[in-house]
Amino acid sequence: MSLNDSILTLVTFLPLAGAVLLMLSPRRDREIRWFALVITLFTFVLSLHLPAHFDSSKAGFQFETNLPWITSPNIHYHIAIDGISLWLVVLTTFLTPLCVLLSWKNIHGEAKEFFVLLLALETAMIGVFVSLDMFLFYVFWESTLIPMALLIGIYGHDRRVYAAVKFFLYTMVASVFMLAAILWLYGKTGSFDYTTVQAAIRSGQVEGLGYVAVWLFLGFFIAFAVKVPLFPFHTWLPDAHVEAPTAGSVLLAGVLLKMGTYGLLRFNVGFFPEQSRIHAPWIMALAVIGIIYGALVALVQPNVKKLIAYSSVSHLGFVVLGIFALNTAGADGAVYQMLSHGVSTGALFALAGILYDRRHTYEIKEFGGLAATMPRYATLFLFITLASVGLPLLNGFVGEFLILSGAFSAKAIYGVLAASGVILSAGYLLWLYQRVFFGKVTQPVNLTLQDITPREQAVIWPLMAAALVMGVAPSLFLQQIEPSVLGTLQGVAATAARMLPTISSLGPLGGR
Amino acid sequence: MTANLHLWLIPLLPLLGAAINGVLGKRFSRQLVSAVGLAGSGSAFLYALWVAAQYSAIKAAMPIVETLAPWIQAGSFRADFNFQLDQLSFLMLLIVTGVGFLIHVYSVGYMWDEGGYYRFFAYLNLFLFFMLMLILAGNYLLMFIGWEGVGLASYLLIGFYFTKDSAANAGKKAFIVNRIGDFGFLIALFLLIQHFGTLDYAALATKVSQLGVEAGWGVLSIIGVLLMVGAAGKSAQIPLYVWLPDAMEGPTPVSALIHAATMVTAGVYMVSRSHVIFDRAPQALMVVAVIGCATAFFAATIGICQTDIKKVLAYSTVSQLGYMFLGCGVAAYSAGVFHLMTHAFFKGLLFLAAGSVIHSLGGEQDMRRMGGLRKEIPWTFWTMTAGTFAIAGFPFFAGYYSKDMILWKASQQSMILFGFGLLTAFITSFYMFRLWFMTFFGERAPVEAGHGHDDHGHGTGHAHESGWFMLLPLIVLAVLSVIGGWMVGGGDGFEKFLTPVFGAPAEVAEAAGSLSEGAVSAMATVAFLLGFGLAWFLYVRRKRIPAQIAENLGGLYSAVLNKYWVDEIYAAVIVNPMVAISRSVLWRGVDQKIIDATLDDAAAGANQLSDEVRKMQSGNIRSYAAWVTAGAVVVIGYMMWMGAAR
Amino acid sequence: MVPISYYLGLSAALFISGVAGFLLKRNIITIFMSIELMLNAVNLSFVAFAAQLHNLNGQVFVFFVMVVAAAEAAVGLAIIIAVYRTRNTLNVDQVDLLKL
Amino acid sequence: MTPNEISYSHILPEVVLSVFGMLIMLAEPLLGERASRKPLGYLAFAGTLAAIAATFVQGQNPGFAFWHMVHVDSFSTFFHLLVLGITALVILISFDYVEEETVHAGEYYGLVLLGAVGMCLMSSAVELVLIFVALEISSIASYVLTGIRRKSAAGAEAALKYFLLGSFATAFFLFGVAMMYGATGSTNIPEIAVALGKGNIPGLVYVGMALMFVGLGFKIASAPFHVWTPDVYEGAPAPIVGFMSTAPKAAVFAVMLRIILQTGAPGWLYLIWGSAVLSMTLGNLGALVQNNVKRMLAYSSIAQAGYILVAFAAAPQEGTSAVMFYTLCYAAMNVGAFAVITFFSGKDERLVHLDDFSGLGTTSPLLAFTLTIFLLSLIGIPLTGGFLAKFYVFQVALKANMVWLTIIGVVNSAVAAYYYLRLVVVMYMRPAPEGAVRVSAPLPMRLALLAAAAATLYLGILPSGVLNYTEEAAAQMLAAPATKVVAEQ
Amino acid sequence: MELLLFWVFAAICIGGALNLLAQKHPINSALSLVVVMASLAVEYLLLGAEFVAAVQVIIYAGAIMVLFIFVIMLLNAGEEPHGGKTSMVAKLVGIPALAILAVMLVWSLGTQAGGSVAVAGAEPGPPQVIARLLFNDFLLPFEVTSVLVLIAIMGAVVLAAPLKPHHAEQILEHLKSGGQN
Repeated sequence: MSLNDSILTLVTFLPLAGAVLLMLSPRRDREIRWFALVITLFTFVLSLHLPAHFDSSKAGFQFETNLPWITSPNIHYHIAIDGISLWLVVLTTFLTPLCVLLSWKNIHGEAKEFFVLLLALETAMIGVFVSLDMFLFYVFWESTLIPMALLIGIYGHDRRVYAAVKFFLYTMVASVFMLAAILWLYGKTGSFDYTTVQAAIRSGQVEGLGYVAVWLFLGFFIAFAVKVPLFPFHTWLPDAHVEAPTAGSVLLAGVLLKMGTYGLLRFNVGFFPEQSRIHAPWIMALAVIGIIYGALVALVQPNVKKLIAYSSVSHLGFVVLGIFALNTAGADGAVYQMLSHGVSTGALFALAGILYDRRHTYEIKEFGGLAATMPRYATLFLFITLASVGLPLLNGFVGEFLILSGAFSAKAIYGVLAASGVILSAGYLLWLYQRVFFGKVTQPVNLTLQDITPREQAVIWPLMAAALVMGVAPSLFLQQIEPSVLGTLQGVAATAARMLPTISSLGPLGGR
Repeated sequence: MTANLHLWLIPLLPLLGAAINGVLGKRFSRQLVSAVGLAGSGSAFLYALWVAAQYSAIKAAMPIVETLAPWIQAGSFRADFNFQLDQLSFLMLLIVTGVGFLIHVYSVGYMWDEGGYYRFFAYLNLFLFFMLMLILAGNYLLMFIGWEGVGLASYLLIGFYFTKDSAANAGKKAFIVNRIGDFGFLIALFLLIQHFGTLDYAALATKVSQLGVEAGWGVLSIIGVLLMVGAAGKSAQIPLYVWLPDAMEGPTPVSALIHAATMVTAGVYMVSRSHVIFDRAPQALMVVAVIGCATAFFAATIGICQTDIKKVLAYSTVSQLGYMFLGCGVAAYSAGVFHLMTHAFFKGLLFLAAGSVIHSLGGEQDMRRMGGLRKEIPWTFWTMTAGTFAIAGFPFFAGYYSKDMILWKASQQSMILFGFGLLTAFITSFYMFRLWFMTFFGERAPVEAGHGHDDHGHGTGHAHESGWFMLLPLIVLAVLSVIGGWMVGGGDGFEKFLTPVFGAPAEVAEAAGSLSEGAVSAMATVAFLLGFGLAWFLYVRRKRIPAQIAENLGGLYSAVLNKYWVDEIYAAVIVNPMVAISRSVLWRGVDQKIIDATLDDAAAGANQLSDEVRKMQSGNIRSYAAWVTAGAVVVIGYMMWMGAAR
Repeated sequence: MVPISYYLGLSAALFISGVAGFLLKRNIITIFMSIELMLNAVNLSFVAFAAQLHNLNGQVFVFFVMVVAAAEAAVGLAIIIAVYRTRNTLNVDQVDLLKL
Repeated sequence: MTPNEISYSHILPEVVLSVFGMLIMLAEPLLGERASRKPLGYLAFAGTLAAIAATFVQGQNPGFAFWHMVHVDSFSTFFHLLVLGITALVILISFDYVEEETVHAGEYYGLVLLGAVGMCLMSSAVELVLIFVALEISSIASYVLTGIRRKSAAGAEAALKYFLLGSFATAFFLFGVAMMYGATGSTNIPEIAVALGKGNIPGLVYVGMALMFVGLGFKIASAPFHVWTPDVYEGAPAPIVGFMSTAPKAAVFAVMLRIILQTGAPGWLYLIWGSAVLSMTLGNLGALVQNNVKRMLAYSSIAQAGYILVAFAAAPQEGTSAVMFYTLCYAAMNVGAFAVITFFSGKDERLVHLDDFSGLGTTSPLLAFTLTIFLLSLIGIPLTGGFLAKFYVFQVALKANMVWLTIIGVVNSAVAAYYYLRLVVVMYMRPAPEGAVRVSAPLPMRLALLAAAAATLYLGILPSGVLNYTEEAAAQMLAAPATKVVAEQ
Repeated sequence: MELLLFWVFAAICIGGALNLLAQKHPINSALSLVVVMASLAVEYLLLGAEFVAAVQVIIYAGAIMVLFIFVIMLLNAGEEPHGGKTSMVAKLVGIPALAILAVMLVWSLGTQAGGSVAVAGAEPGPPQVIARLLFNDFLLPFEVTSVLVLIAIMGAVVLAAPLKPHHAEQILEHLKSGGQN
């Protein structure tokens, strides 16, 4: 058996194996930290095998493993990746070791459990992206909840319990609708297999779908929309972020939110192209509202993390907008923006955490003039801010540009309105930067703050490098993303042709 | 095909300089930092000169497009790292690297005593990198990199004195206002993509040129207007000019380089670059012309009353940029670009000289506290004089040629545009000489110490001449300001040079009522003289009159003095409501009061319901039995009904 | 001849009386007696049905019901004693510590 | 082997249990007054194990016996094993409880075992009278066990409530049996099936079904017959709650399946539909604000019964399988949860308030961890039996096109997360009270906890074997041949 | 004749049941119940179930009711006690439900059950036939009742056995403190 056959399983479950080992090990924090770091780094290195051996000429799924798991109901251990999930997996494995580094010394409580949860979370997150069996997908999907909720609830800040419960319940309640939809599909097709079900739907073999399709679509949609989170389902996010420990925020923003957008693309668009087309207008409208709304609210936040959290609402609005533009540019951009947001917002949260480690507060008014006392930190922060703002040549721009142009060709007004979010993002982030770093140092305690340490730099530099690479050489990623995106959008193109025979083209940005 | 020019190296050189200074500069000595910074800009300038040396050889092959690597590919859309060299970008290349290098030299002297010296040079190099990307880009998206990038560099440099709130605010304001412009630019790009599927200049030109001139508001007109929105942001045109005066918070070399000579002209460059589109969109052109003309006039009037020497120059810049757009707007792109070039010379010079003045006074920027400086700092005085005469349109100085050309072209389009242009020329002459007289003539007012923006820490006792690092660029630019117009053969010569880009100038039909070139020149010269005279009269002869006028005009004067309250209006109409609405309506309202509260209510409702449900559990056995009986009744009733319905 | 439905009607009436006793009486022992009444009502049905069906199974059931009733009586009365011992009352309305 | 003869192998587990029950009663006086009562527990445990072994023997001889009184098939074997497994666990967790609370150990273990006899018998009985007697055995044993803590006023009250209302419900059940008898001329399930199969179903059958449903619905604590549950569970001893919230319920579900599905009785679908909806909703709503953990779990058990009824409503074969699987998972997690409470609540069960569990994650990691597994399973988080069971149930329901039922069910299960989560939150996210010491459970308790946790996880991760078994058993049960009449011909 | 007997004893039966409800003192109620049981025995006779009738008198009236009366005496239960919160639910929900239940049951049993004209008292239930049934067809339930009885005995013993004195005090104290458990 070559590595290609088992690599995905390895990557997925290595962290979990590490977690189990950690659970059994004695409470020696130092060793535990190093062990967690080694495991996550090793997972990352292993996961690099995926892009290295990924055949970007193929649109289908690769590195496939398909074993029967439960015979009745017919459930398989079916995992594989395509261009869409490939980089999300790598993003996950990339961010986790950084989170370990970030949590090196600032855990309030037992380090052992913390890292156990972190590693378990990694497995669950990877699992979501690689599962092709919907049952398995749902299992991983829900499995992310527990470690994340515990990370927030145990290791978080003052209102951690409230935030953890809110996070848990929001997601839980929403995802049962997805469960219902999955079950319905299983009832009609007898399979949980993504490709099988998709084929059945596309060939019109699913009996009774016509009238239920809209409800299935909404079932999936609500689960993913809450996770994204799309306006108006977003209010759990700021609370969760503010209370979460830094590593939790990084993974929450970096990966967990992507699960929602990933699901929208994979399931809503992949399964229900016709419904996607029908519902795209209001979903795009929600996305646009989210973009502007998130940005405006971010503008007035008095708390660094909350601000970044609302900025996530705004940025992920872009992703949803891109997905439901239902054309190549939009979807390409959406997938790209997922990665890019993972890097830049992950980095922003990491930086906020570094600040928190020094001052134990996120209140913006507590800071000011830090550029003088922490110049290196200020520089790195600026870099990441600019990446987040969408400065060309950094990661944010590519995704935003593609999404906006996709949205524009889908429906111009959405593109125009969403583009205004670009202005606002500059507004709130630069204002944040100004308030934190510029001006005179107003609080004496800020005069003695330690500049960023080598360990912390080891977290930020890889993120900056990623931001730069993604900004300068997006083709590296897009070449693998695009065939899969095209594959997913095939159905849309087909229904478009069916529904509107005269306007079958998707504009110049449509399929090749 | 000519030999590969490796155009990509040109922007890369300053980037290298920026990277080195940025990463390592903190440990470098000032000398080393200067060396790296100068090497970054100087090498680019040398490279540009090397390219220029081959001009005759490569002229035929222009436009030369060199593709370095693919950048973004999605669907059928692609944008590469490709660089284009034609006469227009060639010219810009020389201006930017040349002026840029000079200002780098000047900065060595000017910034020597400042903290964050390495940072300054890193930013400056970074700016050059982006600016060069902007002008050398072979497609709009790549241009957008530079476009945003210069905004960034501008942000960083304006906010260079970051401990000062006003500086930080100004930087942010510049970036955001620029972004508003970029918004228009982006939309224009999307429209281009949607309709033409490409952003490549060459490919676009081919596709667009197949279309005819639009009669009304077609796609091209809309694209044109949107491009103009972008240009207005970058080039500080109405209504997006507000950031530029504030940007004077930056160190003076920055004002000279970015906010006078190069970056702010990017809009003009972009409009010229898009002439294929504008040529077919007369409506859009008209918008450009009107905005340009209005800005020119409006900013000039504000310039009259400003007392801060840099602010005067800033409004003057806005005004001059308006001229350039006026030129472009009447389809005289070469005139616009010509003025761009001469303006780079004289405005760069004026700023640097002003910087020298400020420097010599230990940071004083208020002209009311200046006076009589011509003896104390003669080099600065004479170079500044050259600049002042150039901008005011003294015959055969650089500004004379370019302004002349724009006015003449405008006169062929519309007498109203021409009239305002001429009026502006008069006002320009007036406020420039006002500045000149107030600064260098008369007596210096007694000064209290400790004022000023560039916190130099010099005493303010005796003004002293700047060092050679600063004077040398002044002298070079002064020479260029004097001979720059003549050197290129005046408007005609310049137009001929750019013909391959913009096409041959339309034959001017000497229609009835239109003015001859000579007449326009004469009128411009008269305007210059009037302005000079008035300034002399008011600020040398009858110094008390300005105050009386100010009193008599009352409201109008204070309107002009306060820049027509535009900033305040923006704040009151847009910014404050937006922040207030975001805070009280969206965040505390929608988020907390509606969404969260709804959910909380739902949760509380569930809890209440739970309490109600719990009341079933009264603890009393008989009540339980009652429930069971009631349940049994329902069950039996249902089943009986089923049985009956069978 | 007595129609079988008369017996059944009587059975129903007794059953209802039993239910009514449970719902209306306060003394725990009386309530328990009401339950016995209900069981008796059922017994009557069994016997009546047995007669109707010419099938003696119904009568056999009655024995089982009686045994069960006896067992319930034993345990039930023991429970009542236990309650009385801890509460010192036989009022069913006062046995409501556990609630909500 | 003909169905009309005495065959002790068909009731072997019951015989074994009864024998051990009596042995315990005999053994108790032999122990000294002050001696530990644990040997009785060991004896009871051994009895359960022996009964489990006996079940396998019993399973070798499928078919009718005792004049069509019992029918041994995979279905009955499944419920035998389930009941016996629960019994074994409950006995394990009772060892120390019995010592601490000084209850009468002989009666305690004896009643548990003899109660189990009734439950086992219910699952294999195919005759309403036998079912009735078996049901009463299990009920009366439960009444007594509820009140067995004689020092506890709450225990006595709970026993009284349970007893009075239980007898009340039994009377309804019995009346239903009488009507079925009157309408069909038989109380034997296969025979009733034949009678009903002839068509022209008399109206009395419907009323009889309704009355039986009242009685059985009471026993499984499904709404609207659930009102007794919280009070009784709160007052009863914790291990016994674990016992009676699972084993008799499982047995009654077996009975319901047999009665409703084997007889092919009409009209019950929406009855169960409604009861399922009400149970889930009322149970979950009631649990939302409970601060007493036992009471909270009582409400939760109402809701869980609702989920099982969802499967019931679905479809004959898969529905049956789902009911079986759900009861199994529910047994594992609920017994587990009550095991933790049994141990943690301490003497006189003082510590059952939510706040008492503060910081359990640090003071007793094993206890907290296992309880978390059980709670997550009760919520229905993947990789636990509870999830798979719910998943299976809802899947079956959707397959039967019960869309609304499924939606109500899934929404309920999501809302329910809240109150289970509260406990998890308290254990892990609140600090332990001052002076809390690390406590560790005694060995039998640990064994029980680990067994329950392992079962919960096993059922969630590798359920294939069990699922295959339940599906086959369901098929067998539904295809059950053969009436007395047919068999005799 | 049979009809007359039926009506007479049915009336006694119902009267006894109503009296059970009406009486305040449990002893009176218990005696009413004995009346009901005795008259039921007569009804059984009418239905041809002599053996059942005999057992009814012996077990029910003779054994079970004696047990009841014994307990009433033991606990010295007096007049129906008052106090405590009477349940509104029992009245508001219970009584209407009761009424409906009555209508439904009487209607369904009175009209739906088989033919309304049935052979009553036709086939006597000879004890030997019943015995055969009991020890063949119903052998298993019969044997199982032994377990039931055993449980009942154990239960009665464990619940009714006297408490040790100090336990009783504890309970009283606990009750006074108003706590639960």
